Amino acid sequence: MDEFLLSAAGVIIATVAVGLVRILRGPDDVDRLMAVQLLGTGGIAALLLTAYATRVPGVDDVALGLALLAAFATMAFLNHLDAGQGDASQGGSEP
Amino acid sequence: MTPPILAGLVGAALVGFGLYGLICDPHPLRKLLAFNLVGSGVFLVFGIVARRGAAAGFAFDPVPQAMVITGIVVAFAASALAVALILRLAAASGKVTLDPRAWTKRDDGGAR
Amino acid sequence: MSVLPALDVGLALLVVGVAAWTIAARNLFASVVGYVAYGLLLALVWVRLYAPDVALTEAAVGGGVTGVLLVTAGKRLDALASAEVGVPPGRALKILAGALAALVAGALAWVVLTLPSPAPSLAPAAAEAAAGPGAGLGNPITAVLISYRSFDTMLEKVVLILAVLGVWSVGADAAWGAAPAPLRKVRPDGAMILLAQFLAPVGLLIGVHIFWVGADAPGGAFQGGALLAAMGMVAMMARLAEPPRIDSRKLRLALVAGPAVFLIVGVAGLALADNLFAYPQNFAKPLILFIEAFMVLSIAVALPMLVCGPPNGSPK
Amino acid sequence: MSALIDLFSVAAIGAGLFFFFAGTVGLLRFPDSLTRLHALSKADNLGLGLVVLGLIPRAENPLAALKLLVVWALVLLSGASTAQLIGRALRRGRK
Repeated sequence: MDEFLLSAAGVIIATVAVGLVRILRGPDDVDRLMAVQLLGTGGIAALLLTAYATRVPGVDDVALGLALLAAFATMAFLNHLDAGQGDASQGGSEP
Repeated sequence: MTPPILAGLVGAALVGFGLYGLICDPHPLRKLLAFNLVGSGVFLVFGIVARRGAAAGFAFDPVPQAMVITGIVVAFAASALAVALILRLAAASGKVTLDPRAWTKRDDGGAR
Repeated sequence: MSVLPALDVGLALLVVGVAAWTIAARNLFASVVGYVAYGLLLALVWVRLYAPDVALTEAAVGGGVTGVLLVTAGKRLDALASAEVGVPPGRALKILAGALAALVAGALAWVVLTLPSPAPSLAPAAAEAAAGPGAGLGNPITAVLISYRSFDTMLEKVVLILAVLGVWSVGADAAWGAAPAPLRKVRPDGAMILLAQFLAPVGLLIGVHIFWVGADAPGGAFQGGALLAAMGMVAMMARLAEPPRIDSRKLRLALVAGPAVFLIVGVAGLALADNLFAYPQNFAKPLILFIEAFMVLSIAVALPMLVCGPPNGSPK
Repeated sequence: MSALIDLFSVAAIGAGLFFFFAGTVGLLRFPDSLTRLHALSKADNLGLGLVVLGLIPRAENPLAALKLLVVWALVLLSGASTAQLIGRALRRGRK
């Protein structure tokens, strides 16, 4: 059963890693954000699966922390995008 | 290859990438980011020392791990200070660069 | 042959790949997005190294808060100066830098591959500190931080305060005493306010929980404090809270509380337990939790103040 | 009993894997950012949700099971709110 959990973690990491191609390709910053968001969720899932398979203690608290922070960076990035729009409306250059 | 050795090699690679970015990227904030990459690479190498030092019933040596934790926080504090200095420099010089030649060009004739 | 090695190798390649991307990305924003992803992956690597404590700190401080610091700084930089950036170095310098980087990385890899075996370890000493007289801490890392290497930890808190002072001191003279600029200029959307209203209280609970279990399980003052700091920043990003004025007495007290309490208890150890930073028997564990509580406060206040930057605007 | 739990875990986690896979495919193959956002939220909500569901019977104690649920709830909240914010940012042309 542990083998199954680990394989599942591996599959999730692999698919999400392929999703990271969106960071490379963009084309917009929002698309990059989405790829990171997916990585965050997939990372939590893989973390939980690996933790239950290898029985490293205390990992559920790490998962809690990661889940709390899932939206943290995205909020800052969205702030950045909104501010960028504000600048553009004042005649600033497109980034 | 054991997981600790693998992680150590990753740490070495991170230090390499970070060092290259630190030297070659002209943007000061990205230099800072590259420097953080170097830092996390060093932490990772430290981390494998901790993992290999498993003894006394622990799966790791707690001393290096504890030092990595303080290290991460100190590295962040240093980054924040660097950010403040970079922003002040940009406000004073009007340029986003650490290259002193760019400032002197602008300050031509300006009284010091 | 299990699937675990394959998982490790895949994770390692992914970390290195994302790190390379943050260096190669075209603009700052893309590179910071990559850095946040990198911090998250690194947290997974730390879990594989049996270091959940480090994983939590790395995810909160390394990925999250540093990412927010850099994005906020990038935004402020755009507002300050023209987009003009210094020229990238020529091909010769790039090749030279690449060679140097490869050399350093190679040397480090060689060191990693030739580490002595059996590895030296301070684990027995830490175990002794954890089980020491009256301590009975189940988490050896907390024991190392507060007891075995207590002086380091205390000074590390002082470094945090010095960094805050450093950041404040680069502000304009006229602004001294005022509050730093808010983390967001535009009024936030309803969804962001709702998110922060839910996230911040739950995060407060989880942060305190992680500090509290830190005596016996993974967690502790650093991890709890970092999570609380992140939640404070969530509230600031949704404009539910504003950065405080830097001449606020409460703010300054909260900043120095951690190292001050640590130092006082440490010096008291001279009289009560006949050594600097020694804790009296039978009383060590509550004392350690007491010190840690103030450390959590200092960390939770210092990290957001570091991100907020120097005072901005006019003092009253 | 144990075999039944294993079967349940395999089914739930397998379904979770499917949603992560589908989300990644959507993130890579869908034509524009809004549709990609749609794919992302499926992976976020259902992918992690099913993995958590599959792990709950394996939790050592009720507190660990509760933590799993809280992890999922936090990711749900973050995912839903950021999807809303990203969507609005897209509609206003901030990308």
